[in-house]
Amino acid sequence: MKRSLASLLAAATLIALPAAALAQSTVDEIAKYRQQLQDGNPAELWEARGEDLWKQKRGPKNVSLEGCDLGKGPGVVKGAYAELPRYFADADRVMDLETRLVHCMVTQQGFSFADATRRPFGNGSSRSEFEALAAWITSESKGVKMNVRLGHPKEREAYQIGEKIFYFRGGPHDFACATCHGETGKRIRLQDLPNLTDKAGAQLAYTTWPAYRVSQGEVRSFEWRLYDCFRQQRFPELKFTSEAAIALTTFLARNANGAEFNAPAIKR
Amino acid sequence: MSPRAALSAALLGALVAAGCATMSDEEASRRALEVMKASFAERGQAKLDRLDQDETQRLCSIPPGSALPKDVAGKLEKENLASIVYPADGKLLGDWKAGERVAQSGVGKQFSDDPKQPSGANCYACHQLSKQEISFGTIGPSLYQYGKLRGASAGIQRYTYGKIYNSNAFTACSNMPRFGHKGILTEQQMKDLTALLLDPESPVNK
Amino acid sequence: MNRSRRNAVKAGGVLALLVAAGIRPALAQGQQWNQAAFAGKTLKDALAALGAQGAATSDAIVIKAPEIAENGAVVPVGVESKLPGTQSIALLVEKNPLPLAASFDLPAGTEPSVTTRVKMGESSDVYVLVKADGKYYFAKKEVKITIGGCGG
Amino acid sequence: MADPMRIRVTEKDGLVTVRVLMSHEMETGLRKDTSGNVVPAHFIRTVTATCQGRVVLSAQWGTAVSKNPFLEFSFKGGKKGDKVVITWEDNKGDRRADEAVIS
Repeated sequence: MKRSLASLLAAATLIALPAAALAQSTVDEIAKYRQQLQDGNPAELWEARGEDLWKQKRGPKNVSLEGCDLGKGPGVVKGAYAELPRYFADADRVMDLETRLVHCMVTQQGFSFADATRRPFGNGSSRSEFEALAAWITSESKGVKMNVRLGHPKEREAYQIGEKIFYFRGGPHDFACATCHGETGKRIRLQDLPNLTDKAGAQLAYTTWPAYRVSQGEVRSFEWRLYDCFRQQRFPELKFTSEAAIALTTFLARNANGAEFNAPAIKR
Repeated sequence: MSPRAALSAALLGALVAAGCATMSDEEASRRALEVMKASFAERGQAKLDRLDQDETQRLCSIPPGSALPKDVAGKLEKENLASIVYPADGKLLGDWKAGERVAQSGVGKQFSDDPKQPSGANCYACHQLSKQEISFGTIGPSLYQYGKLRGASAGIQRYTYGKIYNSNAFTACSNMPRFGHKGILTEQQMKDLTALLLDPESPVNK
Repeated sequence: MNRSRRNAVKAGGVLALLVAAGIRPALAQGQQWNQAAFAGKTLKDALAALGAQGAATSDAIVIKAPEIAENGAVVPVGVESKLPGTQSIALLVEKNPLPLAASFDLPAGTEPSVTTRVKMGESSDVYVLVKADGKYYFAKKEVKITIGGCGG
Repeated sequence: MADPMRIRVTEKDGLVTVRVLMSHEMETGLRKDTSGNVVPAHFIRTVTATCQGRVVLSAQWGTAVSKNPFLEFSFKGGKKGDKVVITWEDNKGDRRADEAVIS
């Protein structure tokens, strides 16, 4: 049967589906949407830029980051992210990826801390080196099992502090990380909330960051994930490469141990 | 023991067994607060005093589902109940249409929000409320047909308004914000939400 | 994607590459863009500008799009036309401020099938317009856009 | 200068499938920045794909194509080792061309 477009437009009324049927199928349909996105992840554009940034001679000392030790020896990127955060003797502290990158930019490339940390997160044409570097470096841990060791006392201390921060309720809304991420099978609006106190939940969540967020058109790093969760928790602003960020990351990364790393991912 | 409590215990147990736990629980709490104070910066309306916990927040910084001792919970609920201020005019039902807008809005109190704009309650983030809105969360129970199931007696109105005002008055350590007690919503907004839940014409009760 | 074979063409190399590829720069630069159709504020205006007012419905056009999209900024849309002699495919989002999103001209030898991603401001019908053997046909599919996240 | 595209071209049973990711803001011209100023429209308007110099796809886009666009299509008549070139031009006259070899 063929009808003219004009007549069809004139009669354009939405056929309302029964609410109950819709509610049931909503979750399935969202799953299909997510599946359709998997085929082309714009994070690849960030990965390419990150690899170039890693290899480019930059900074006052005009050297590349290829001498940077991410924990597995200078210049070793493959699998490094799956073992972060970790204790670095040369800095005598526990560092996550972003903190380590800043350390290398300062000590090896000669940037000042202020210059190095000017743009932790990108926004459109104002782009972040960290999100590009994180996209590439993490992609080099794809398929590697998470293995955060906690062998050093400072690593164990970071884990314990991170756990306390996870349950810390504050701000006008009384929110803690655990408010949204402490129970299994919950959603906020239509977004599934991983239970980060549960092994499977922690593994699924941690191994799929960084991610290209289609809602923002940006690759977001793990520190961004924490930063923006705290914003929505109504907390003050989390400082980039701060001790709280590192401690919380240590807690979450360790809980994901054993799972294959699978990022950069693509998410809503 | 709940699975998550079991996991926490197992992780902690593993640390202790390996002779690894470096700090006592109290020391870890103290260090965590110290670390947080140094790790956050004031921005916009979000000042550092947001990290100063009141007693409810301090006692409730535990895994969700792990219960406080009964007497502690009872004391917390009593204190929170005493904080509820009911409207002076005695009217608890506002305009459900305005309530629906408040329930949909998730802004307010974030450092990225304009403090001059009213806050939302973001009810849909956690609760199902109506048939029409399919994008709802499940952190809290479904409130669909809330009024139809309960009626709108003076007692129900008072409980509903009170629950919005201070959820911890009825359930210690509830996940739900204390909208009145913490000054998130205005009295009128809370009346409008009460109407959204109880008015027979509201989509909640259709 | 194989990074080592990522043949980035640096500035200045573009023209040379185009010439090497056998494209006259003037042609590539001068590829037409249907200003009137893309500026059309309603579905009707856009279709008129495309010369497709009389398009008929066809079930030989398959639209692969989610029924519910988690975010309107990125809605994957795949189209496959089973109409013989398919020459072009256009995507239109009825309720967008500017409904025409994209159109594709398919030379002989190119499959009548494309996939891309479009923005949708709100829940809407997505129209696919196909030109086959000089005539226009269309199909449509409703896509619901949901509100997400916590900061609203 | 825009970032390079990511182009993946594979051939199977005589059918060549092209997948492209482009780095572009695709600004609608309707969005306001944080200070309330309208961000001017900036979007790719035309895309051309050639294989060994033969045009295999030409597209016209509006502002509704998503940021960092993704495009997939297939054609016949290409073989492994052939070069596929993708070119785009945006409304400000910026252009970018990248190539990939069919694998």
